[in-house]
Amino acid sequence: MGALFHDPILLAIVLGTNLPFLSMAVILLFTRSNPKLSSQISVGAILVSAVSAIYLLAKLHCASPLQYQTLWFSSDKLLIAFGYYLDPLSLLMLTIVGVIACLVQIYSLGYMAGDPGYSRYYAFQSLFAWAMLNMVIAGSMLQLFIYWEMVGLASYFLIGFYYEKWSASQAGKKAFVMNRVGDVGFFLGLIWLVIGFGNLGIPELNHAAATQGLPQHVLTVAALLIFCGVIGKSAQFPLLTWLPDAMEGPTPVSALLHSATMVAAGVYMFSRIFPFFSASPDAMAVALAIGTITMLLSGTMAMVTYDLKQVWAYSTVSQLGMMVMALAAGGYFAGVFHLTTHAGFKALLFLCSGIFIHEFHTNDMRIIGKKGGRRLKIPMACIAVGALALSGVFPFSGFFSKEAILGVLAAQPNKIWLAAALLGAVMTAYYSFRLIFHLLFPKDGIEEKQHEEHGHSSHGHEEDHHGYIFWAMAIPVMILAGVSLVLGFVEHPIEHFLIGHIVEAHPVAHGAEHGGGEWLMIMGVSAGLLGIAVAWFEFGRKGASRKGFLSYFPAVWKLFDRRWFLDIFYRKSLDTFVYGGLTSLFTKNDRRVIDGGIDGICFFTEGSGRLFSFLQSGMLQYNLLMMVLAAGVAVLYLLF
Amino acid sequence: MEMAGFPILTAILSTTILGLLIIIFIPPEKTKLIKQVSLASATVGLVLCIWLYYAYDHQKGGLQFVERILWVKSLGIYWFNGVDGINLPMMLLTSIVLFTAIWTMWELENRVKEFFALIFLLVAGVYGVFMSMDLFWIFVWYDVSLFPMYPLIAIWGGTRKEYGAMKLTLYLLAGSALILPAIIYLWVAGGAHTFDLFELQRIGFSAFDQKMTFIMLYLGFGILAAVWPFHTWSPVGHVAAPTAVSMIHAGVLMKLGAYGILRIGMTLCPAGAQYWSSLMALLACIGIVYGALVGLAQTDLKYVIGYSSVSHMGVVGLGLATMSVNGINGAVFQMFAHGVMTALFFSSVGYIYDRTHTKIIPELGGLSKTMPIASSFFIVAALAGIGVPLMASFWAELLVFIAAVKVFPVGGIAALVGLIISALFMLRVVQRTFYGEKNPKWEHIPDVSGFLAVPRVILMSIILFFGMFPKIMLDVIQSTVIPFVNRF
Amino acid sequence: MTDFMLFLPELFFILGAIVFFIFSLRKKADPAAYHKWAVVIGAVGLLVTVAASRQGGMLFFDCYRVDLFSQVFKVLLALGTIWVIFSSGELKGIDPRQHAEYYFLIFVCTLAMMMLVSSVELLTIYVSIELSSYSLYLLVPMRRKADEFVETGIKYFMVGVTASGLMLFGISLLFGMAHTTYIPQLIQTLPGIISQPATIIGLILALSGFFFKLALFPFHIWAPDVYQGSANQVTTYIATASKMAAAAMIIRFTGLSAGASPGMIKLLIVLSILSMTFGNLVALIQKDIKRLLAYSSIAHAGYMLIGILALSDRGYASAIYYAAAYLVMNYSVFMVIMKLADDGHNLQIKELAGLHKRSPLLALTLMLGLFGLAGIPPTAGFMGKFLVFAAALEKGYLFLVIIGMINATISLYYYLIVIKAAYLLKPVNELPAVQVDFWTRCMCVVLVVMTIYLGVFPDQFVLLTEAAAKTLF
Amino acid sequence: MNSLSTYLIISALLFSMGLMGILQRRNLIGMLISVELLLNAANLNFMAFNRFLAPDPVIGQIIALFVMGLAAAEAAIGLSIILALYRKMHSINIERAQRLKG
Repeated sequence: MGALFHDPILLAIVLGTNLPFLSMAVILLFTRSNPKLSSQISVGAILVSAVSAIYLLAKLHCASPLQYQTLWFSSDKLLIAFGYYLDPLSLLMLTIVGVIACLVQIYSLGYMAGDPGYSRYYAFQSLFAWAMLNMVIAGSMLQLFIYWEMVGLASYFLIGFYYEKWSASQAGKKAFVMNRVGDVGFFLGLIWLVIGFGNLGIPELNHAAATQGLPQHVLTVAALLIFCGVIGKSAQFPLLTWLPDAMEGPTPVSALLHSATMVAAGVYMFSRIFPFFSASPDAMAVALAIGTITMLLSGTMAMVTYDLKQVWAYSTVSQLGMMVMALAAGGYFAGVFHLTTHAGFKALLFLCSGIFIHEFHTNDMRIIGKKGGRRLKIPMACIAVGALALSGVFPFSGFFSKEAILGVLAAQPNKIWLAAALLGAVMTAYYSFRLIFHLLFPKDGIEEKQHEEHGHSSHGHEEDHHGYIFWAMAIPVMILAGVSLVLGFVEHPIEHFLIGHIVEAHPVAHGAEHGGGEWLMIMGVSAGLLGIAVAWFEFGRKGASRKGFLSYFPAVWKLFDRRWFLDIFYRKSLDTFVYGGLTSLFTKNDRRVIDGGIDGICFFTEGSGRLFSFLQSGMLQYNLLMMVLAAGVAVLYLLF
Repeated sequence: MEMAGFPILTAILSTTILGLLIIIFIPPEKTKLIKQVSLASATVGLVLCIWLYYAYDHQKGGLQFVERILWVKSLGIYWFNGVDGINLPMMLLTSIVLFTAIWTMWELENRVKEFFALIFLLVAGVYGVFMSMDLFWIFVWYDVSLFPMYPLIAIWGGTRKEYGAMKLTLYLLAGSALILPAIIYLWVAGGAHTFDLFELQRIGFSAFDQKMTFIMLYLGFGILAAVWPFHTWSPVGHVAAPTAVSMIHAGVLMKLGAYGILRIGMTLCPAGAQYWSSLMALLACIGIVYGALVGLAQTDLKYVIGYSSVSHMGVVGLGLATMSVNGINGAVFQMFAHGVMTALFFSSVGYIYDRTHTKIIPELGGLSKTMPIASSFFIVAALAGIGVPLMASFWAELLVFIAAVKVFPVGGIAALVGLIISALFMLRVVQRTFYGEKNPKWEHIPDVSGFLAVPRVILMSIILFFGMFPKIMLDVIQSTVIPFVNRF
Repeated sequence: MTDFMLFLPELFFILGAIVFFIFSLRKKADPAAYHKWAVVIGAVGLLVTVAASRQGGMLFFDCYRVDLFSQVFKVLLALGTIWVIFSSGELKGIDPRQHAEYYFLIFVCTLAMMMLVSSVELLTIYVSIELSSYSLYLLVPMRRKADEFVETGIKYFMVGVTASGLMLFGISLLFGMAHTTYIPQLIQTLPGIISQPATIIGLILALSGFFFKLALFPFHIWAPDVYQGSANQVTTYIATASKMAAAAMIIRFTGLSAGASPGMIKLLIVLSILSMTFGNLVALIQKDIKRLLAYSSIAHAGYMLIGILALSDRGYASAIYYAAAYLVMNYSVFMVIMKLADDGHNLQIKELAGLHKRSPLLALTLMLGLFGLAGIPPTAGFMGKFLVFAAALEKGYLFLVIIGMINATISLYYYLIVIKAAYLLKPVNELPAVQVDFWTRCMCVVLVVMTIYLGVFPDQFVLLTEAAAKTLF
Repeated sequence: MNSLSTYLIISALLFSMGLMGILQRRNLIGMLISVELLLNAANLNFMAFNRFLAPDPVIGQIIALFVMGLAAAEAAIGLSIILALYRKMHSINIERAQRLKG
């Protein structure tokens, strides 16, 4: 305890990461009925967290990794430590999470205003912030896993925030269960490591992997299993469908959890034990393939949906796939940097969309456009910034990170990954601008009367148009837009900050960064521009069909629209194998065979009682006969 | 005759017996007084158990607070009580569950006197089994704890109560039909004519004797531990039982089975346990997956919990089957964690049932709106059931699976898959019961009052407390398990 | 003089019989006074028996042995008798004019059974058995207003005389083979002649007579009808006191005959299994409590036999313990039945409905008695079963013990049904509370305490039974 | 004709006849008489054994005397019960007494 107050860094860590938990507890236990106070507590706590994160970043950015550790418990030879491990990566992530969470909570002050579950919302937000911040700086994989699960829990609660809505609670459940599938793999991987290696400390793992201190078979199996966790959390193929559904939650939640931070946790974990993963080429190859498939698949899905949030959701999946590709290809910095920039602009995109949704009470981009979405100037501008960043257009942050990734992929001997990434970039640009143009240039112009109608339909909000609520939402958006603009230019400081330490562990990772040339940049930019151009041709220009080329291929459209039938496949197999098959079989077995067997034994027992009771017939002499016979049999038995 | 100081274990036992006797002499109309007396005596038990837990020296380990008196000379029966790292958590669990269960039943109006008297009789048996180190007494207390279940379920129960009560009682006592011969067999085979567990432990039984008695003990106790395929009494019994009885039954009584396997079977017949360990692991794994899968199809809240208990007790069985320190640590911890968790489950379901008079899931729904606090208790329990970290059961499962994957890789992995299913079915229940449109039928129902929330909050806090500080429990468990496993 | 002291309990019961013989000659019947007299005589008889319990010696040309074994059983007999007399206050099942005869017969029967447990000579045994049987033959048909049960008396008589005829024939063969009727001498000569067919026939036939007394399957046929058909008090007497004598005889005689022959042990195992299983299974479907208890007594005879066939001191001791526990528990149940059916009718299970409200004390007594019979700890019945099984397992009869335990589980079902009726069922029409007088209350408490005390603190009693078993041969 | 086996055979025959009578006669009096046959068979045995195998002491004869006495008592009791039965059932056929069973 004493150390806590003498060491400002530890104090910052403990306070910064655990205050949100305190705020959750306070809100749930005491201030539930006072929404205003609840939100203030929560925002206050997350502000402290953000400040401590920045403080830590500032304080530690050129120090060597810092480790705090204490024994949590031990069982047999297994020692479970509780501790913090602060290296550049975790500091960076801590800052990202702290800042974005803070912005989103501020934003929510406006967005969630008046919601009956306001206090609850902030409690869960705090829960999330606590879990995520702790996860980021966790010192061991087990600790990371614990908070990883808690993050998932927070996600479950937040997705199902509108629990009266069946689809929301369904989506929450789906998210949790799909994550669970990945997590069980993760868990098994950890167990495998415990058995094979005996230590789950992150630095120890990385060190052992880098110095071949781990047997190869343990390593590969463990890496693959742990990668399952990434697949679940970061919505990689084949567990990618939960994320679009997760958009049932409030938009700020989507911004924070399901794009910027929580889903990036998978990628973060990947990079956290990057040296460990990279010691297993097989696992890396699998990861690369999965990242690529995910990126392409979700890109196609995003191209056909009209739902604002769905587009960004698919896009998130796609970008996550890209990050996994980068990491799997050995591009440690590229992956992490893309994670950073993506966190910024994707949060921006969601929050902007949130403003539209809050304003127009619909998710359909066509209706928003029709109702005059472009009149909201600030969000419109910001969403455009975000889209440009997403498409990788200079000078927005996305450009830099995407270039880095392309550079890494180009260094791969097999150029197919690069081609795939470029194709993905085209699709990204296409679907983001498809959305932007829908908002900007609606099909039949803007409905004039909408304003009055609107005024009737939703009272209360309009008065605040430029008041507290609007600005609570607008300011975070503008900050994020600013970040998206400038973040790209700090690429090299960040790279230095990150690589400076990782180089020692894994020199290959660094070399790959510089494989790219001029032509790569041109190709990257032109891929983005190509996408935008197609989108302009189809949706932006005057007299555009506004249908998209995919509508000429209904089958393909349907395939993309239905998410490649993945959901149907899962549903069907769940219904057939689990519900229809095993469950009903086992239930029947329970009722009929086991229970029936037991009841049968009872029935048989009672029946034999009835049967035996015939031996006791009323006729005396039969009974006497039985007696005599028994004696006779006994005599015979003894005689022979 | 060894008597180290104040006989605290006998004192704990006598809190229940005294409670029982006092209640018998209170006129049945004074229900308030009866409840107060019950709660008071449960509180004394709780305080003593907590003190016991605190006073236990886990550095030293081994059996402490020993009381040993020769009881029946010609048979070698001793009044021999003591605690070590295995039964200490169980004692604590019992006192917690008893305390909360009595508090939960505060609103009972029907035949109050008999109810609490029987509850105390039941718990006296449970305490007795846990604290006793003499085979004879373990069996006596074991049976004492079983037969009050019959009236408790049949009088105050719900759905199909008479069937459930009869099935449960007969089933469990059929289990003891195997246990008693096994115990006497060990007594005879030992040759020393003593039921003292530790004296018997010193006798090396022949491999054949060990194998035979172990399987008898395993099947006998396994019935109570709801080992697949002897589990069907458990859901049926839970559904029929009143709240407090479900709490005690699933929370504590089912642990008696696993405890018996560990305490008698594995202690006295290590070679037998080794021989049958694959069977144990197989049944446990089937139980884990099977319980979860059948739980998916249930529409009655209590059935769901009943099957989840089957699944969770499978984890205990799997831990025991590994015969390793981690596995047994995890198993004992899981017994504790599951006890508290399932008590919370039943107490929250009990509240819902008391108010809505139904526990059929499709008839409920949207309860989160009308009774948010009651719902949150259930949800916390469900999360603990899923094995969410920072809940006590997570650590238990972690340890068990670490051991299981090492010893029985295939079974361990299959059981892990069961975790996915258990998540699916818990969430399914939560969703259908508490989420969704609010049901106008339940709108008038008040949420849990502060007074009635207390026991549930206690249970919830315990789950979280041991989830965050598992060391407090594991150090104690471990102090006994390590020397225990070293004997194998 | 010492001889006289040894024979004191029997003499006292003879005195009791004479008193009631005189009463029965009177024209005017006074049931209440008879009851008081009977209680006093019975109570003093119990005291005398207890006082004489540490006596030891031989009487009547060594036909009659007074030792701890016999004295323990005499105490049990006296106890059962006084209990039955105690419950005969409302003897509505028998014509008031016959009450004196009833008490007379009870005393004679007790006397005969006391003689029986002390006899070590075949003729004495035979005479004692016949004396006790004749009393019972007369007690059973005494029931009045029981046309539906009128056949009971003749059935009991017919089976009884047939069994005794078989037994006598068997004894005659044994006498012919062993040339002696003294049991101590028989023990010595029997192993040499055990393989002779005549010995075997003789043994089996003689044993049949004894098994008949204990109602062991398949010699049980009288039990259900007699239990159901006789007056409640008479049934109680048969189920408690008379069972003690039968148990004592079986212990003495079975130990003697089976010790010599392994085949005989197997036979006894089969009999014990059949008896337990048959008794329990048929009891499952009974509606009349007394008939149910009859079948349960058949099963209990089987349990008792398990202890006996271990043929060890521990085994005999366990059987004695079992018998004593059975006496207490069975009487608990019968006392409640007699109290509830105070007009003397046959109690059906469903009539117990609501008992817990009408009289919690009786309900508790009934429940403990039944749990005791089912062998649930911490009652005396459990301890009895435990000892019996321990003795059997010492000889390695694991299989037998498991079957015994399974049977105990089956039996639990029908005991639970009775308990359920008492505690759960709602009566069809509300019945008034049962009037339980002070003495009955005391008796209930005594029984409850005894049932639990014997189960929880068995040490002294186990030592006593072991000492008694040691004096057996 | 003076050997033991003769008596034994006769007693065995008596015993069998008695047993057959008990099992076959539906008339209660008949059954009672058959029981007497059983007793007599035993008596004959006792006497024969006493005469041929164990002459000293004369226990066999004593037993026989006792049995005769008891048999008389038995017959008396039996007849009285039968009489009582006859008053109620107006029959002494055992087949009429089949009410109690199961």
